[in-house]
Amino acid sequence: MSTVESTSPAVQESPQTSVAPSHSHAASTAGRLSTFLSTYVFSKDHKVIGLQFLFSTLLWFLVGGLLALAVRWQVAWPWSDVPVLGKLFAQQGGQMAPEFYTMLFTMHATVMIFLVIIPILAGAFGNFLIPLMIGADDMAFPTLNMLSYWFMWPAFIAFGASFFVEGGAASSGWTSYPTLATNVNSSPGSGWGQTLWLVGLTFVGVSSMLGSVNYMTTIILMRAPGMTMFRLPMTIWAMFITAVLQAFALPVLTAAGFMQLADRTIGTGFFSPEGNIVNNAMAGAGGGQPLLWQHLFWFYSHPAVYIMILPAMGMVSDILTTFARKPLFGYRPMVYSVAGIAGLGFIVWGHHMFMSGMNPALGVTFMVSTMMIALPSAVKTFNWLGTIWGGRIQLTTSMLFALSFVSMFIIGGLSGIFMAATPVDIFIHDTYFIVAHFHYVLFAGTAMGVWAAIYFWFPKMFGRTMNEFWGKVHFFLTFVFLNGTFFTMHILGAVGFPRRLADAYHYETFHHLQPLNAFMTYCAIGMVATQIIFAVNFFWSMFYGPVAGRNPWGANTLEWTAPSPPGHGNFDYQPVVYRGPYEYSVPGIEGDHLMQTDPPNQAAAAAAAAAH
Amino acid sequence: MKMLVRTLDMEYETVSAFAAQAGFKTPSGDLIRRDTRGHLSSGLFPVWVLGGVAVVLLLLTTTGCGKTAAASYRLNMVESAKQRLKPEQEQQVATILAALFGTPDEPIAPSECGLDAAKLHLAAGPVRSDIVGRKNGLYREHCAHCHGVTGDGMGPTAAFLNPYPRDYRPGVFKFKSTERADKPTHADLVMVLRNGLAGSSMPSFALLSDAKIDALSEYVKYLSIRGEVELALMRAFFELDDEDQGRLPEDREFLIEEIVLPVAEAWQAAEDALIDVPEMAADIDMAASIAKGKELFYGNKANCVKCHGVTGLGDGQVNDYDDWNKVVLQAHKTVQGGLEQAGEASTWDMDADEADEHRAELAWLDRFQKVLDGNALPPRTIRPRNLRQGIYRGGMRPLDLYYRIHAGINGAPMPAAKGTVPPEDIWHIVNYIRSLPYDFNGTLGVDKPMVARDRL
Amino acid sequence: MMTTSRSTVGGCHSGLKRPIAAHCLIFVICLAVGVAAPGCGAGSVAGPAPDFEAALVLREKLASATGATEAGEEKPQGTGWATLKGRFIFAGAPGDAKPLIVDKDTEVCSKGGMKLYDRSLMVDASTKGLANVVLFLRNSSRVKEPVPTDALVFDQKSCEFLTPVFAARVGQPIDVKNSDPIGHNTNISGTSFNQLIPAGESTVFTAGRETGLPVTVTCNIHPWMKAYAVFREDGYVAVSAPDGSFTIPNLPAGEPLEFQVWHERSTGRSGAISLDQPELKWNAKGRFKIQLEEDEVRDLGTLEVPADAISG
Amino acid sequence: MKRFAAVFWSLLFLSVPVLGVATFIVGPAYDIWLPRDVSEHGAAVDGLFYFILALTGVVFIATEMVLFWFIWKYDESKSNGPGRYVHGSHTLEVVWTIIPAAVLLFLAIYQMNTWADVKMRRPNMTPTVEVVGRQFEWRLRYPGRDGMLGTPDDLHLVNDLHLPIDEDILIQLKSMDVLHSFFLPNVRIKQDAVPGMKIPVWFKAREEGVFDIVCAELCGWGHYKMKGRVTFEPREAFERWLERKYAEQEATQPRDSEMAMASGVVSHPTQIAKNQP
Repeated sequence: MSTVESTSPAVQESPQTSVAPSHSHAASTAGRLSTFLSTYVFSKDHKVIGLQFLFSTLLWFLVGGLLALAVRWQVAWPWSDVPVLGKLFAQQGGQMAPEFYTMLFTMHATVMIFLVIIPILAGAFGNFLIPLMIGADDMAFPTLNMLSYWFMWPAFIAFGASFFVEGGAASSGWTSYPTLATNVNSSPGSGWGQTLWLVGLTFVGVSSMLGSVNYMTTIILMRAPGMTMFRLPMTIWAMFITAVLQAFALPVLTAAGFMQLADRTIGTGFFSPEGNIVNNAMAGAGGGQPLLWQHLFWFYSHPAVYIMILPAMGMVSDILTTFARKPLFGYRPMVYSVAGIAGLGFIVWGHHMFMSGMNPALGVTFMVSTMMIALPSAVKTFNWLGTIWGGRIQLTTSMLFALSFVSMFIIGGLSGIFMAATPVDIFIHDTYFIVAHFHYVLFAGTAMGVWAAIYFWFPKMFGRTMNEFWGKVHFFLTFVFLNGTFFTMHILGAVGFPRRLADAYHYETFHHLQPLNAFMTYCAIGMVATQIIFAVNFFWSMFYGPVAGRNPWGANTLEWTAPSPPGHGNFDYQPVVYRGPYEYSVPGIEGDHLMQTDPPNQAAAAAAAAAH
Repeated sequence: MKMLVRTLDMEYETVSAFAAQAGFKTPSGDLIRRDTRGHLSSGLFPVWVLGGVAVVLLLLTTTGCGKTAAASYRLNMVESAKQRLKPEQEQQVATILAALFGTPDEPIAPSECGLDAAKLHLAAGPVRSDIVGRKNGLYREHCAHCHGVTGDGMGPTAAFLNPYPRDYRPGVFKFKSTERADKPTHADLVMVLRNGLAGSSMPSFALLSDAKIDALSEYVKYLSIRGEVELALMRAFFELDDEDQGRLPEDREFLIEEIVLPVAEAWQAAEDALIDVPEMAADIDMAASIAKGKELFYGNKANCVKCHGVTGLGDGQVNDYDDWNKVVLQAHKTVQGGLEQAGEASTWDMDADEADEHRAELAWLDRFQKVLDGNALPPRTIRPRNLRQGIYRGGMRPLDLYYRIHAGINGAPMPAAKGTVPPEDIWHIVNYIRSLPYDFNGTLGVDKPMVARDRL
Repeated sequence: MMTTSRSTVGGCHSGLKRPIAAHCLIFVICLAVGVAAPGCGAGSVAGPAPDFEAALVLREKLASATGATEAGEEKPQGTGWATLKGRFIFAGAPGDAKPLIVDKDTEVCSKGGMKLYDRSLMVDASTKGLANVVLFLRNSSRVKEPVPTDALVFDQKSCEFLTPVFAARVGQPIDVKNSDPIGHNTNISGTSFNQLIPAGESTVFTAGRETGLPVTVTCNIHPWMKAYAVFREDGYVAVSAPDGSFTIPNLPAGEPLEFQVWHERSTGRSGAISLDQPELKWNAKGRFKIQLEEDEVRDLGTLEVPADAISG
Repeated sequence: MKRFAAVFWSLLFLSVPVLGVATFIVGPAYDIWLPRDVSEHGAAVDGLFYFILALTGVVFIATEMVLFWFIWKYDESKSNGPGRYVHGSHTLEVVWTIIPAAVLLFLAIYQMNTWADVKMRRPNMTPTVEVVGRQFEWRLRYPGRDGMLGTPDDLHLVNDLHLPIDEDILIQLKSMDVLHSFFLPNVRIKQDAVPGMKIPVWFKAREEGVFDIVCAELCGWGHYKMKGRVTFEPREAFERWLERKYAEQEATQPRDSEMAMASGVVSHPTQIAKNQP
């Protein structure tokens, strides 16, 4: 690591007073317990909270992945003897029941979206990085911050428990469209499972809300001296916009959730029309409109799609610059495009509803706005390419994941255009084409970004670096299996192969697709198995990895001036910011980069002047 | 200020750190202890993690890749509890059934049943999903998740359907072209599979090939016969004489002649027990016929109004049950009554064997309760058909309605009009019922047709 | 330098390890609880699995055995005929009959405030005789009387079956009548007979096979209407009269006979009445054994049904 | 050694466009492609699909190649000096904002007409047939002789839809219970059926054949089994079929329906639509 030397030895490895433990010695066992709780369980330290989010979400990530495998199994070999789960259906000779399958994919999506992607980006990395990167010693509202984590637990429990209630977990899709979701009799999972689903959803919402308020306040009020808005790293910008999105979109979903709850429990009729009879059982009051839910739901959930990708974009931007040893290409355009995505994000929800019976004229307007939202994404992509152009690329594991994020995001973005084109959407709507699309954005995109971030900030979290070799093995296998699984879904969708079918092969149109699906399932199994490498590497490095310095990657942003891991209060001296976050390969200076805190430097000033 | 404090901390820390390195005890001694503790647990922790991973892998490989147990038939526990069978007696029934009818994966049937082994083979067993070629395990692909592998109408999905899926085991089928007491013909079963039962959860399988529907019908017959034999066997225990020591004779005379044959013959007899339907007068005056039908509908002769209601909305008799639900309902009553009585009795004023009897009684009631909770669906009332919707479970052809009125609906409260209502009157009722979904103004013609109330 | 760094790292590690441990554990516990929870719920009761070896053996046996039945040991055949009589009385206090809820066709069914009463336990106030006890011969070697061809009338009037319990021979025509001005239907369970009986009309039913224990007769239109029917091949069956007395003539004499006794409200299994009569070997299934001499008229005297044999 | 690693990784990224394109070439070769289209408007839809495919394909290949090239070229092991110290280029930003914007807008406007044809310009006629989604089957109602829905001469059927070719067809789409989606892959038609709404669906079929009706909106546990079949046939054949079905529905004697059954229901269609690229 040639770059490590460049950090000034004066401040290297100065140990931190980690307040809690020192107390815990004086104290009695009880006292020790209480300090233990207050420090590590009900801690108000943004880093501990961040890690709590990280571990919880990673565990749910495992659950979601296993659910996905079960789904893939049924799609590839319908009604065949299911491994492990087969024990549950011994009387059926090991085959899963269709409503169980619907439950599986519903909960796979639910877990992945509400318990993994959203909390791991905003919760884990937002919490851990925001104060560190803006030079604050903690969040604006530490208690609120703690609550935002502990409000996830009712959600964890609600979703987790719903698997075991009568009728099983929710099984009306993660979109839980009425009247399937509102009418208790319409399917097994629409009983207790659906109610618990709504409860869990509400708690996730509250948690995100608390978080977003906190992030906005912190970023606006608690920046270090000299840290102007336009010296913020992209990560922070992304987190900021995300927080704004959540603050404005979430109330709608929460309200809608309560309306659906009312429809189900006290017989109101917001979403079910007059005299709607399902399974020979009357719905509630009636007089409602199923489409209303779709509008409300997507008014949140489309912005949510950006909530699920923007922070990853931000983090990837920072990682790319660091390992390309090059300033970010077009910093301001990047910021504007993020803002643009956020703005447009509120007026494109209708493109989920082109086939829903919504007035086709509306479809036209939504098509235009949707086409337009592709623009900022394109700008970002070009800027990323511009960033690595002419760089001095260090292919660390983290960088590989970041690059793959770009590569995969291109695919996900482009396939989106098909759906945006209403006439084409007529054919591919609700087929595997859309499945491919959002898995490329959310898995191949966000998840890869998250891995990049984990490998990148791991030293800051635990003071040790992860094993590079096994990291690269993990990357390679994941990358290969991922494309094996999801790219093929495009052509599957081109045949019109519909989503959410427990067995599509009795349709003459689709019966020849089973071998392809089997192939995809093999890849999926490989992909999940690969993550064992990651898990072992992660925990192993946490204790036996090589000790990292404060700034192992020679990055510029503020967190790298703090010790690894930072103690309570983050910085051992108040950081003062003199420049933007991306001053790499500055000509005429010793070392190849200037950290944001490095004192003003003539050569740098000159170079900057020349560059602009 | 803040900055100053921080720098001070730092200095203190560095000093103490040096001290620690030099082996001196620092005033607070934090670092050293923290150090050791940190390393002790850090030594243990990865072991735990890797252990966990290993366990998961082990789980996946052993339980996962090993095949799960083959599908099995469930005993009719409700009947068994009702007949107070002892475990060894249940065992005997299970064994006899296995001998006579095989397993879900290899079904066989006594030749007396006249079932086609090839068809059974096509329908039975696990789904073998060879996509292009022929597909076996039809029953488990299309039917089992509602009707259950045993055909007891208790598949995983059953509890949520309204009405419940049919339990084949009593051998009672509602919609058929034979007299009330008779079994349905093979064609009847095919018909139901083709058209489904409108207004229930039974979908239409019209798009399956004839061969497949044929095989499935045969398999339904097989499950039904098997279930009836099971019932007969369990009931036979009550008829045993004391010298039999509570064990059924396992010879051909009893098992085949006494138990299997009657069932099998009933099914074979059905094929030529068709109701003969007299022609509806070709030159019938529809309007008049409808008027006549209305008269009968409300009158004391056909008396339809009593159950189907004055409006024909099916609200005349709303708290009646299908026979199989009545059985469960009755069982619940028995158990409740028994428990009450047992509650009143106190073991104080009993001698030893009375007390034993009492305990045995309680044990039985307790098990019965468990069986009713776990092996039976909570009874649901059956409502008379709402005749204003034009949705008729057994089909909407005039012929179907004629069958329903003529023979009633076996297993359901609907009585037969046969014998007491002359055929031409039945036709009038049919015509009237077919007019009910529409606004009928008494006269008919191209210029003023009947118009439906919007059904949906 | 190294030590300090390690100490720092170690120190902060101990800081970050616990959240990990805490979380993994809490999470695992939650899942475990979740998994355990449904286990406590009402699972289905599994019967014993079949013994497949025995099944295969039996299958072989049945396949090999020809239709010819192996000759069973001959039952001792007697000659001539005898009569059995007796009288059931109820030891307990019957209490007064509950009125039935009549909510339909009240203009007929409760004309002039007339009430219908539950008839499941009819005890004669003066003689304490217990009516409607059914008693029949389980197996008969021979029958004296041929099946009667004249119809047995089973009538219903003012929404009540006139005979609460009736017995008929298999093959004997039963004239199911309706003497009401309104329509009824008569639903005899176990026989798939459920027939619409228009006002004042009647239809004929003929039982095809024995019923074993008595079966219910109901009217779905008027749910309170209820009666019982028992059908036997040999008419060796009696329903006790209002005073509790019964008589079965022409029983085959000189051979062991086994009778089954039943009452609607009996607490015995499936309604069997079992009395404490050791000399008759009266068992828990409500059966007793007896042998009659030719032309004998055996009077069992008064058979007292204890109070707790009838459900309250 | 480091260089080898860099080459390896850049080639891995090169494999994305290569294999990506390969997939779209191999897929059709194995029938894994747009199913045969028999509708009138289908050509326009497919045309748009191919157009967008080409457009995005070019961008895809270009960007992925650039990515590969940069990784290959600017890897530190090639040690071509320090990284360029540039903060971006205003002109470039403008260029790659304007051009995509123009293209995307063009796309949006270009396809409005097709959209209008399929979903907005409804033919002025009474419904040919009413299709009602129900858990889990398609219930069909033909107007019968008087051409009016909701009269006693309506023909009621399940799952087996027959339609005439070469003429406008207007389907009145309804749902009894939950959301369904009426999807005809071979006619490029998809429309959700929403409880409480009557949604018109129209198209014109050009060729005869028997095709699948798929449910494309989750409608409960039995979603997968909600399979229907549409048969396109010439007018007279269609009429004959209607008559036969009506006769069967009005059967007053077993033999009537036997006859109808024998000649009627095609239980396993002989000519099922094969997917042709």
